[in-house]
Amino acid sequence: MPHTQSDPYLPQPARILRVIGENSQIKTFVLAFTDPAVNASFRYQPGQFLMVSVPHCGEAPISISSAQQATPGEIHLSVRRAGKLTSAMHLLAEGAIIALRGPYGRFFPMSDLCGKNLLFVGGGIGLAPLRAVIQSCLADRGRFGAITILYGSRTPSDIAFRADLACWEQEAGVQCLLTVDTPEPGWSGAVGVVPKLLDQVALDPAASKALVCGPPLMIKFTLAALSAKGFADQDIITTLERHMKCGVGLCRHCHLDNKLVCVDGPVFTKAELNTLHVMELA
Amino acid sequence: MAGLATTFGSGAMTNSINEIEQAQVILAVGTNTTEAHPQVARRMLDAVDRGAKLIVIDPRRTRLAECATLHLAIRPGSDIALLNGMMRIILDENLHDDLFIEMRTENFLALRDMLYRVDLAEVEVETGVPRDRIASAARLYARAQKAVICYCLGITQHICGTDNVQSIANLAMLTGHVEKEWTGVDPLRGQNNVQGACDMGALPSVYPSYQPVADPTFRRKFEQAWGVTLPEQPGLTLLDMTHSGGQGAIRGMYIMGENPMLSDPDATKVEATLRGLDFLAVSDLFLTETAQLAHVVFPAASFAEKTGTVTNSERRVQLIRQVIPPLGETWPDSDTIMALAARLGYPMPYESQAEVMEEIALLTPIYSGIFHDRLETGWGLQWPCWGREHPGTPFLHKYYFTRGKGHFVPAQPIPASELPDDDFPLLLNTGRVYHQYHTGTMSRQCPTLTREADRALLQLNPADAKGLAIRQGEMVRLTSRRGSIELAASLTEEVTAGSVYTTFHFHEAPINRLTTAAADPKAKCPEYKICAVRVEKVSP
Amino acid sequence: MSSSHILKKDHLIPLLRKLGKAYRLVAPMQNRHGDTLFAEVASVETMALDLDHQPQESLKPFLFPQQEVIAAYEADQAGYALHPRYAAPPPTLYFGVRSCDLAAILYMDVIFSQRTREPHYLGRRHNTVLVGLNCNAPFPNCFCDATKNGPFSELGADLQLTDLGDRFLVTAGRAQGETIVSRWPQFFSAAEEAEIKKQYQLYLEARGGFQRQVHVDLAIRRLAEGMVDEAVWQQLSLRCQDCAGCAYVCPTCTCFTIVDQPRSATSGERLRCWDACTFAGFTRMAGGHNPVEPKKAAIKHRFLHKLKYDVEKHGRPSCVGCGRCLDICFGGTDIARFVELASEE
Amino acid sequence: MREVLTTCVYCGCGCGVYLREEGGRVVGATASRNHPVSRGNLCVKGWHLHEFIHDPARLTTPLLRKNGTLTPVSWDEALDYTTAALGRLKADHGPDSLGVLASAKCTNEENYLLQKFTRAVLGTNNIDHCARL
Repeated sequence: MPHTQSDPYLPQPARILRVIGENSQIKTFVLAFTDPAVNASFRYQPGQFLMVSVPHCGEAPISISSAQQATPGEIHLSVRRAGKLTSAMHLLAEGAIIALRGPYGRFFPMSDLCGKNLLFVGGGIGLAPLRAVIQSCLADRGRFGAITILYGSRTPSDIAFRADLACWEQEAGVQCLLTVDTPEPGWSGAVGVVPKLLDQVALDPAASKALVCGPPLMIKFTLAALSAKGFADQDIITTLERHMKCGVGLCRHCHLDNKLVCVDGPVFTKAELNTLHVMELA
Repeated sequence: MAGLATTFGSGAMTNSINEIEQAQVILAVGTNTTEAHPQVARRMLDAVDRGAKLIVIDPRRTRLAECATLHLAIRPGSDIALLNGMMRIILDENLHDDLFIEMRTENFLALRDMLYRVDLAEVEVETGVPRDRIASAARLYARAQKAVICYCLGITQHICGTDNVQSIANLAMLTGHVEKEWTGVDPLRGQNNVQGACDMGALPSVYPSYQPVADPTFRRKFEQAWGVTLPEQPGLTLLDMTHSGGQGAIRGMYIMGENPMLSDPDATKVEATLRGLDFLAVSDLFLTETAQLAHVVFPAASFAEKTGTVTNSERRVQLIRQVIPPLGETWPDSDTIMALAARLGYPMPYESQAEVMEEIALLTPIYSGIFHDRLETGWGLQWPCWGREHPGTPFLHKYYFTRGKGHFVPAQPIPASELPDDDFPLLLNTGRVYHQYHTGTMSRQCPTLTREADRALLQLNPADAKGLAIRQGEMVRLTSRRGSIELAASLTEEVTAGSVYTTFHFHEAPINRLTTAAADPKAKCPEYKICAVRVEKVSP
Repeated sequence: MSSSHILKKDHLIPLLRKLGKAYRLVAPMQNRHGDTLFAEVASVETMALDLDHQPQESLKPFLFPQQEVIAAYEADQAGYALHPRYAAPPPTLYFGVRSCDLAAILYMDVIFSQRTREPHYLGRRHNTVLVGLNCNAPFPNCFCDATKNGPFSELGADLQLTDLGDRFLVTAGRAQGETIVSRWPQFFSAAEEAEIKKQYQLYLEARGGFQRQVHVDLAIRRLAEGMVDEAVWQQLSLRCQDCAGCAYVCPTCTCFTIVDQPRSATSGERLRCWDACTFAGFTRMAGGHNPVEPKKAAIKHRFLHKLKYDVEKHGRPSCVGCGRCLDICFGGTDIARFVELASEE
Repeated sequence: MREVLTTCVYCGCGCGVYLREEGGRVVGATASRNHPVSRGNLCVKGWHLHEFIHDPARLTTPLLRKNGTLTPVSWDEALDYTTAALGRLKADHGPDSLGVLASAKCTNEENYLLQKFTRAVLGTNNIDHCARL
């Protein structure tokens, strides 16, 4: 057989090194390929995703939530419990083996971000792919301007990535603002949807880039609010979530007009999305 | 099917499925055809494309109703009132077929007298359908040259199921819409071989070909053929067997390929009955909810692993052919039956299914010309098939009804066994969805089908949902006098305010714990289509 | 340049017998029920070769099966290993392939090798010889003239046959075809000028023989201009029976899904199965959110993909005019119906 | 790959379906073009008719309840147990203490044999199926 060398569907086993409970719905799995050679040569960029296999559950696309430079030899996948595969994954403990293939997809344009002030706007699990960019920027802090992180959750107990947020806040030139939809006793922070936090930050849109990820409605309102703030469409970058089966541009589950999110995305600028019929903007 | 048997003498589709597309008017009553009988729906839609008029009588705004020329959204259970109303209008406007009535039917005067007492204003109130729409339907149907009526479980699964069917037959005979090709009364059968199982005498009161067990002539015929003495009394019906609550005469059961735990009404009672048995053997492909209660479970070979015949809704007897050997240690059910019989001292040494069919042909007049070798090529044979040279019968009742003359049986509206009240203010209707089938034993094992429909949804009118503060997709608790289940709400205008609808495919939401076992006294068909329920939001 | 030969019909079976020894032979055959399907020829003697009816399905089931095992897996305490599985069919000669199905194979060749080399399709496609048969008389639902890939095949065949009555005009389109002609020269003679003229005559007659006018070009133009009314999608979605049959019989529909099927508690298989973009579950995400409005937008995507996006990407629609979706559509929402609705002003 | 014509097992329409077999597995389903009912098309259930056949949840051995749990046993043991139980009930409580449910999903031959078994061997007319459900 001439094609066995490069089977695009064949994942590599990876071991769960640690599991970090982010909230009741989200866990971050720290992984490394069981084959040290594979692990050593594996390269990825912020915004890319992996096709994750869990025994008997098939595969699902999960975005990588770590940056290569920040977590050498380790891959972080932050997973929200949603369907069969992610529920099964949540039952797995340290030492368990799953399988991964990738990385896939267009990543955040890191070189375009250099020298810019960066505004990250995340909601819920949407902070996962942004976390990879933030880690990457912090690993090379001097190349980027001010970093502002806006993060929305449903309730204070739903706030994920607390350890990361606490860490980032300590860094020079990093500001983190949190908000919740519904407060709980003891919450003294902001209440309301994420776009409302935009009013609290002063950024020169011309010198900034905004990176947005979250649920569809949050993306919709955030993108509108950013445009209202004066961000140009090509300076607003988001990443989309879609159902995928192959990850390599064949199965077509992630179709978006004439594009396929797995290969043409998942990272898109608002300028690009404007030409498409996107649920997140509808 | 008791209704059609009384009226026409035979309870089966009078037409072939293909004839439906040639009809000028199609009256679809109590059939969610696009979901449950896609092939029949195709003919209906093709007919509509050719200019035929489609009249849909259904309380729900189904997809078929969306495609219809005229949709009469009746109040559930008011079919007889509506059909009587249509017949009254036909009579008043002199649209009935005098010659047909004279030559081919009997007891017309009784029907006429009853119709003259029908008050159309009352019909309007009872059915919730404006009088002019009833009249339009009546005129469209009566004036057509070629008109078929298709009905399904929305007609039969009522306390008045037999009367519903008789009313349909009355309407067809009143207008002479029976005897011809492209014209007739077509009950659509829900399962691949429900027709055949009836034909084969898997019924408590008849031998194969509907020969009554109580009739000594037929009993002697079968005693002679089988070399045994046969019981004289008709047996118990399914509901009698499964709803005794453990108190009945039945102590042991053998269930072949059925899942009454999900399919039968008032399922809590079914469970009590089955658990109360001294012995239960179940043969099935999967460990169904019923098999889980059994003492012995036989693994059955699937249709791909055995040979045999099945009879479709249009009486077409066709082969299923073996593709692969039985998986694992599974056996075709016929082998299991023969092994049991042999151990009980009555060997049935058939060498093949073809040999079984030869015995069927010998004892079953309507199958007397049906043999496997004739089915091997071509597309099966439609019964009655009277002999080896007989080509089969595409449509029934040409020139004469099976029983001689068609018999009018006037029917009066009968109230449902349980109607909404203050405690249970909503009316529950049950049925099927397109992507699943029956209790899901097979279809839920199909990844594609399960992806498309993976859970039970309660269809709820947005107006009702608003009053109950229920949002799209939220979990609700549905309760009747007999039980309670939880399922997700789907807000849709498909159901009218005051009604809810769901399916019985999903064991996670066993709707038949709620339905009533009240049944039509003649056909013993339970009233799945109407019971009173209440809906509450499940607090998260 | 292609060369032309003559194969007398008397020599067809003898040639197939020889070919059958060198290749697994797949040809359109009429079975005892009366249906014509591509099937493996078990015996040249008894084969009921049917060149008069359109095979009810294309070669897609052979090259891209409805369901195939792409990997086996074991998963237990010790680990999780996936082992790829590849079907390795013997060298296969597909005989009697119509121009629509040839065009579809060329399309699949591109789809399965352009962005990613897809090993399963390419493995089955490897070592195949395609012997085409031009359609002298288009079948009732065909419209390959409108999709510009028939009724005589222009590309794709190794050998291309035209029925001249008592003989076939044989054109070698690709190297494999020449190999066959030179390996069994006894069956072939040089074509004469008159025979080549006759072929052209038949081609003109065939072009005039279409029973359906499907204005694919017009629909493509109206889609490109954004002129197709939303009501069209609404109407199609109301009538679509959601059976997926159109995608399954379509020789160019290549959407698929991948599912794991456990065989035991510690092992199982990964299957690749046909899927259809018209299903709501095709795009619905794990949480229940669906970025494509079920039915209406899904159907819209199906037609846009074939008649707009692929035109933009490949310069031609990915409908090859075979008419099979017209044959099978339950609700009358096939591509010809769409073209008709889209063409209305 | 081999295609075998059979009849769909779902609704009462009775479509002609080809099952595709490859390597002892049923791997696909397709409509019969000329069958008078299906005429080339199938509903969604028909196009996926092959999907449940090899499902891992299929029962593959007889099961007998032992100490409250269904346990795999041989066919002989399952059949012996069944005939003993049916025989005992018939002897103790009469044939009408037994009931049989046939199936609208089984073949004519199987239904014929089962009603014959019920009437001629068990000696009761207590046989029915879900025609009304």
